[in-house]
Amino acid sequence: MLELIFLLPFAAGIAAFILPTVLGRVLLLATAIGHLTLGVLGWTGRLTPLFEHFFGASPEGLLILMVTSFIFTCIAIYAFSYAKESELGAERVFSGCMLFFLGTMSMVTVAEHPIVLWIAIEATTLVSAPLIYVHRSQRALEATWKYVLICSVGIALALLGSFFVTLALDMVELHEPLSFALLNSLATQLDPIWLKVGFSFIVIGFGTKMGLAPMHTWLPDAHSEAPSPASALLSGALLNCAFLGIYKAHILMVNAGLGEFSGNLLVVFGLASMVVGGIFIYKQSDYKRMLAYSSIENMGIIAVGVGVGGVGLYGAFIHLIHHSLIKSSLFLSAGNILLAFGTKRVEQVQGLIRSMPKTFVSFLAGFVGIAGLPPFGLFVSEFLIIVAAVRGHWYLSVAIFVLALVLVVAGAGRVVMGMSFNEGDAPSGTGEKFVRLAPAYVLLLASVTLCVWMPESIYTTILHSIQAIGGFHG
Amino acid sequence: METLLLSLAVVLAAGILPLLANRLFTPIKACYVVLTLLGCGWGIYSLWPLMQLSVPATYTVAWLHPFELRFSLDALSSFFLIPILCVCPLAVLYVFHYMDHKEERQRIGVHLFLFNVLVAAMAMVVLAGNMISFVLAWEMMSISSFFLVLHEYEEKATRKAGYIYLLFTQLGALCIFSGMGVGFAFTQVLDFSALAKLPETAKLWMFCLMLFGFGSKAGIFPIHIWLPYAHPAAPSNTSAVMSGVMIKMGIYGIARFYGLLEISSPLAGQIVLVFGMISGVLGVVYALGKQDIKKLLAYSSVENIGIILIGFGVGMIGAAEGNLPMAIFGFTGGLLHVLNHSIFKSLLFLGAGAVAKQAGTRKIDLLGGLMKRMPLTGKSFLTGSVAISGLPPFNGFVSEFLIYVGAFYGLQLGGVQYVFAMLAILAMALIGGLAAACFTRIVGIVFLGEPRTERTAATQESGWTMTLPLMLLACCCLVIGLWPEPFVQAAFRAYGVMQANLQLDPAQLLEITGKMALGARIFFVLFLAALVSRKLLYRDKVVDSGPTWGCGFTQGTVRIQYTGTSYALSMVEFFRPVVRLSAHYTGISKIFPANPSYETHVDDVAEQALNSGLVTPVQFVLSKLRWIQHGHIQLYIGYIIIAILIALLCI
Amino acid sequence: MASFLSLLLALAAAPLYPGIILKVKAFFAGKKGPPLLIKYYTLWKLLQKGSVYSTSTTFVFKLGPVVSFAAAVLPLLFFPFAGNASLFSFHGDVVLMLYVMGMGRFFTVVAALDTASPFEGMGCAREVFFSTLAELTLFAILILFYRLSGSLSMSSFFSEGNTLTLAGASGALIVLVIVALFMVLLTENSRVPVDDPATHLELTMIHEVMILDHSGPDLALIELGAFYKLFFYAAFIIQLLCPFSLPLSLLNIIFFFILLALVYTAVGVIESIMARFKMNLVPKFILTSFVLGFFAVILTMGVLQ
Amino acid sequence: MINFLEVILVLILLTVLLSLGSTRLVALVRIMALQGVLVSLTPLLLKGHGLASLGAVAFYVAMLAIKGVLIPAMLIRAVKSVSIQREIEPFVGYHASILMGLIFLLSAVFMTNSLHLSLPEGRALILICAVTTMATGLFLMLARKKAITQVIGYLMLENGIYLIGNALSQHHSLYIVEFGVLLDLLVAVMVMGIILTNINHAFDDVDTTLLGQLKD
Repeated sequence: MLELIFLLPFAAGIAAFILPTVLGRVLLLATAIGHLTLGVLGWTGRLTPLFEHFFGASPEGLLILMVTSFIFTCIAIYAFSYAKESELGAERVFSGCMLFFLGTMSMVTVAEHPIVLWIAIEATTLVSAPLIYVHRSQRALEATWKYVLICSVGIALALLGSFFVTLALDMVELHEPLSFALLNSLATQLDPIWLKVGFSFIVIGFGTKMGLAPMHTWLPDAHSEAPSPASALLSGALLNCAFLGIYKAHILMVNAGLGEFSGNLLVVFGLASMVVGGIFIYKQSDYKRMLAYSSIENMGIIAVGVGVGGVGLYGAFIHLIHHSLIKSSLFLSAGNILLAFGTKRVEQVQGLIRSMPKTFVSFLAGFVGIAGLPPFGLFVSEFLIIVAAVRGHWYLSVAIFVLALVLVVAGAGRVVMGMSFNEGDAPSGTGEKFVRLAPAYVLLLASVTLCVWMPESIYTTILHSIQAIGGFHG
Repeated sequence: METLLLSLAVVLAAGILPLLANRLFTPIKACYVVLTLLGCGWGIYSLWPLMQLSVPATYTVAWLHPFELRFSLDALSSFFLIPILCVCPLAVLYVFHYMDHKEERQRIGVHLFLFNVLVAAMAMVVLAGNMISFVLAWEMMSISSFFLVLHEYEEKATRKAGYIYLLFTQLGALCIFSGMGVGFAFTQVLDFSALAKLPETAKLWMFCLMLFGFGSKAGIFPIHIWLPYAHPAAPSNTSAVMSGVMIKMGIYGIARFYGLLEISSPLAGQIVLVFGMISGVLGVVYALGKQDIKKLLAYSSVENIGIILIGFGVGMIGAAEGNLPMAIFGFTGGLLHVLNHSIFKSLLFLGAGAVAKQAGTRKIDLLGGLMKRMPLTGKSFLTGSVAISGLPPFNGFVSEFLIYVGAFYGLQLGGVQYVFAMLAILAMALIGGLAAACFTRIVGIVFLGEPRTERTAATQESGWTMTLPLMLLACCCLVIGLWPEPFVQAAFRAYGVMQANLQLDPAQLLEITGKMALGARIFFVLFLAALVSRKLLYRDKVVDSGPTWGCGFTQGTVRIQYTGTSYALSMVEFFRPVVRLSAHYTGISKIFPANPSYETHVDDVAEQALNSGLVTPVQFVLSKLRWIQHGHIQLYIGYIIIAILIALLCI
Repeated sequence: MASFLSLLLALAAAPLYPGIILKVKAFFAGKKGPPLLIKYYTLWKLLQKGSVYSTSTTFVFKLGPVVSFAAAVLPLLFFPFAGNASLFSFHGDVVLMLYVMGMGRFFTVVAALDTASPFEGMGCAREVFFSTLAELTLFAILILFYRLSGSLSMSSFFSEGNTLTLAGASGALIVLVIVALFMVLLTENSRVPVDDPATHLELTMIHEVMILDHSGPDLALIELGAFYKLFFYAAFIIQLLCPFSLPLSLLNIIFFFILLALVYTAVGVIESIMARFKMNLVPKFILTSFVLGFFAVILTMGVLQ
Repeated sequence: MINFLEVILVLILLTVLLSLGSTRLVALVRIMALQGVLVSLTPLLLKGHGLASLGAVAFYVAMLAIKGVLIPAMLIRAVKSVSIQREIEPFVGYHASILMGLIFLLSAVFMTNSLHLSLPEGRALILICAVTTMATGLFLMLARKKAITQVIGYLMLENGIYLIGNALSQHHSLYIVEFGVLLDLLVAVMVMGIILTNINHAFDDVDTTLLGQLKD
């Protein structure tokens, strides 16, 4: 029963609201492991959906599900210690909402019905809003408000887009239950105008959630104000879910023969995101915001990769996996730094290499990864996307792409190197703890491992995911 | 081939040793040195039979399913492998005494590990047989060298150096990616094989992108800016390998892709030649103006890259115009200079490192008289300086001579190519003269005369592991200078790989090389004869010693010695339009003036242009654009609406 | 045989000619002047003496004279005296010659720097700067010669076909070359108006100041080296002036050695009628020679296209 | 039937214009309640739709309850809990806003006509109405300072989308899916309401100009 994948976290979430906080932490971990097990079962095809009109296991969904599940497990371990150290006010709400969040995200990954997908994505916004507000500061409140309102507006537009697509189906006068499979099978008969309008709204709608510029505006606020485990989850998992919505719509467009239109749109938004990421990473004074902007930039890279197609598509998926792993690791490291220094200001964090050597290693390694350097996998994806973009004659785009990447490295490098090496006072807060270090390392190690050896099944799943729009050599 | 890769694995394994077990500092370091030496030695040993093969040896391994890592070894690769496998172990040996602060063992452990990663990565760059393995190796090389530069991170200058290096390396890598994309666009495979079938304009585009990308690594003017920062900042074993070997990977890239693309237009050659001349001349002029030994050496690397590129440019024009001798001499000279430069530049950097470590400063004008205090280092350094100035009978002359001959062959061509050949010769002549000026300055001021500070006067010779590599390298300089034939032949074979479509005959090359070598040997014999006759003349003569003739001054102090700055000043002023010389003079105001000071420094015109022309405006624009994130939710919703309108308009 | 003979003769006669310069100068000054063989006497005297070495110096100081002497001898081995094939020659030997002379200069300079004297350092700085510029002229001349003769060895410039003379097809260009080369001769051999070998103020010297601390046989080697260098340049100019196509090689040789005196006389005349330049005018002077050479090169483009 | 439909649509347009012109928060919420009821009624009046099954009945009842009663009630509570300041405080004045509403209406008409869409008969007006509603919803968000007005704008946007989705589409959607959408909407407004209350506590006002600390 595939639905278990999201029902289990839902149930656990309700339980976490009732149970005492200590049990809530255990529950978080237990659910994470249970979810991972279910994920593996789903991955191997052992779970069949009960409501197959609404849910189903698509390769791209499974891929994102597995990434989400893995990251969540690491974050759950981290949160175990973090919740204690940071003295969260409403820890029950935190644990419960984390679990709900996991549930809604899992629901996104297995949704096969456009509207169900929409419901799930909107639900992720609603259940994650309390996570951002956990610290109950004015700034957190502002961030939550912006998050909820902007995402809701954006996602409402995605609903409109989904309706337009359904409308396109209406023109065919077919009376079968709506699903992505049905849409894809009829793609060529659908009205292109409605599809284009629908896709535009879906890209803008889900793009808001995914963090594509210029709809990204909520993202830095939310990521910087949320507690670090939540930011890690937002950046490492939530954005992927929104991407999934766009990707499914893109598949439909390609099947309808409108791949060029949707690809162009994705490239434009992707490049805009990269540039925006670059602008704000440069001279950024808040390291969590910097990471948030880097997420925007990386989502842009993924969008460009999908837009240019071919090996770029493969690159986009590789990028998605590695970005999730590395970025959540970075947020976890940032959380450690925040606990120790008690500030998010870059200039007040100095000399990590002396005061927090282990966090320094994970933070710097994360930076290396995010800058697109080996042994982490992002350089493969960036290479593939550039190569594919040149092949698609996107010369100007390649130039912007390259310059934006350099700008990002310039900005992030300045921040990270300053924090790591500058002379400064030792932090006054809590020190390094194994429980909070191990997850960050495990996530990085996972990225390294995937760069050295990728399991056959992941590869085939990626191939299946991109098969629908031309595959590796398309 | 497998054994060669295994030997690289040994090198890597040797690097892991100090990373994990740095508690036992000295024994582990010794083990590390021995193991690395063994690894490199084994690599050379296994390289030998592979070089005899007529078809390139290859080794492929699947990677991440869709890709395969292919490593193949042809004459070009093996030619570039020689410096990697010969110079790097010497730098490793040098480390034993160079890094002897036990309290920094953790950092040193990391450093040594990354150093060996760098060595292995460079070998992999050279061996890479398809795009993806090239990219992987290239990025490994970049990242390891980036952290090597950051070794002394406490210094602000080091952090700046690392930062600048990171930016340039990233920009370069992305340009290389794009260049490979051009190849991929037409061949549809991530492979090297079919690049020759590209249309001519695509070839040129690809080549230019590659030239930019590799040039930023190699240090072509004006994208050399990271070099004078990174080399002084890095520890000397690293700067020796970075300057001696790693920047040659950029040259390797240019050579490799030129060979693969089979460009037939002379435009590529002209571009390379122009950049070569600019790098060569300006590199040496800036080297003249610099105060810091390692900065000077860094600029000298720019100069030598320029010489190599002049050779390549001459060769490319020759190949494009069908002037085969020009092509052969140009390329062979350029390639041989790669080898030569890797020898004497690493020698000089290691020597500079020994000086900096023992004397505690890198400022030329604070040193002096080190020849007496560090005789072995001094002698080797002198040898290296003569060699790098391209003077016979040392190795630098051989390669420069070949490039000259190639360029002279180019004079047979008409029109534009004639002008290019002529300019190449004149540029080489100018570079040669200035290089001699530059290196007489460094030898004369640093090693000769009297020490200028008390600290310098107390300098002592460094440990044997630091002097032995220097002496070995110095011997190499002389050996290649006197018996260059096998090396020229190796360079020619490497060139043969680059120009597989032409029938090349090395007879003329070898003949002229042989005669040239004979000339060098005659000179050497003449020198020995003069030396012997001098000995004879001094038999039974009274030899006395006294103070230097002070030209009337009787109480000269060491401070009246000529300084390196004034030595170079007139020459630097000659190049004033391209070399900004800024002076800072406090002036004399009172009757009894208190410590007036006069300072000059030479600013890099490329760096200034980059700062004022690109960095500042970009920063300005970026700071204006930050308005986007203005904080008001109405504005943000407005963005969404704008996005909708734009998307709808596109339909 | 003839080439070997002329080489020996050259090696032996080189110290003779500077005597001519002195004689010419004495003539202009209305004096009797030293005897023609004065330089031989000087050398002999120096060889008899011992040396005093500065305590600042190292082995480099002793190496200087040796290397510079060897470097001065080598070009003569490659020089085709009076049109006879040289002892050694190969394609590109001119480059070797120039670089070997550079090697000599390198060691002269570092030997001077070894003394820790401010004046010697000053001389070194001037020497390397001016000779760098002079090298440019020489290479411009080589470019021209390659363009005209298609070869790159001293021997083939002057022995096979003898086109590179005033009387040849491109005599007009050769005029430019001769003037340029003469200017280089003055520069490289530290003659007026670039440098004054007879001055007594170290501040104004170039070459002389660099060898201040050398004495005895060391100084003799340096002096002899300097004679050879001057001889080489003078011979070069003479070869350009005249084809030496007399039927008998011995006659050619004799003719050659007589004509050589002309160059030295010219040097003497210039030294007598000119004052040395201000130091900052010297680069302009050398650049003028480069411009002459370069001009000739540009002309060949038009001629041969 | 069609007459009824048109009447309702015109009424919706009227609520739209009224919402642009209203100056008091409570009045605005009441207008929204009316609009919610009207919008919920539209599908019932369409051909092909109707109270076909029990699920449909339950759905429409739920929708009416949520849009017409529950959400407005929540909003009224939020407004009441907010301090004395009950003015709407526009960035763009009321008259200009009404003018903008007219412009939206005009452009919606123009768009519908110029697109030459193959719409079923009588549905063009729905499209016009929906587009105007959506545009006004977005406009309200942009042009008003109070945070509550933004929630109302969001609701109006949702209403418009709902009109397009449920009324324009002939496709027999599964009510459970629609219900999910509705539930999401409800929860969204609840969450927004909670945040509004919190904002009010934290800032003593719900003016969004105070919510501008997080910026670069």
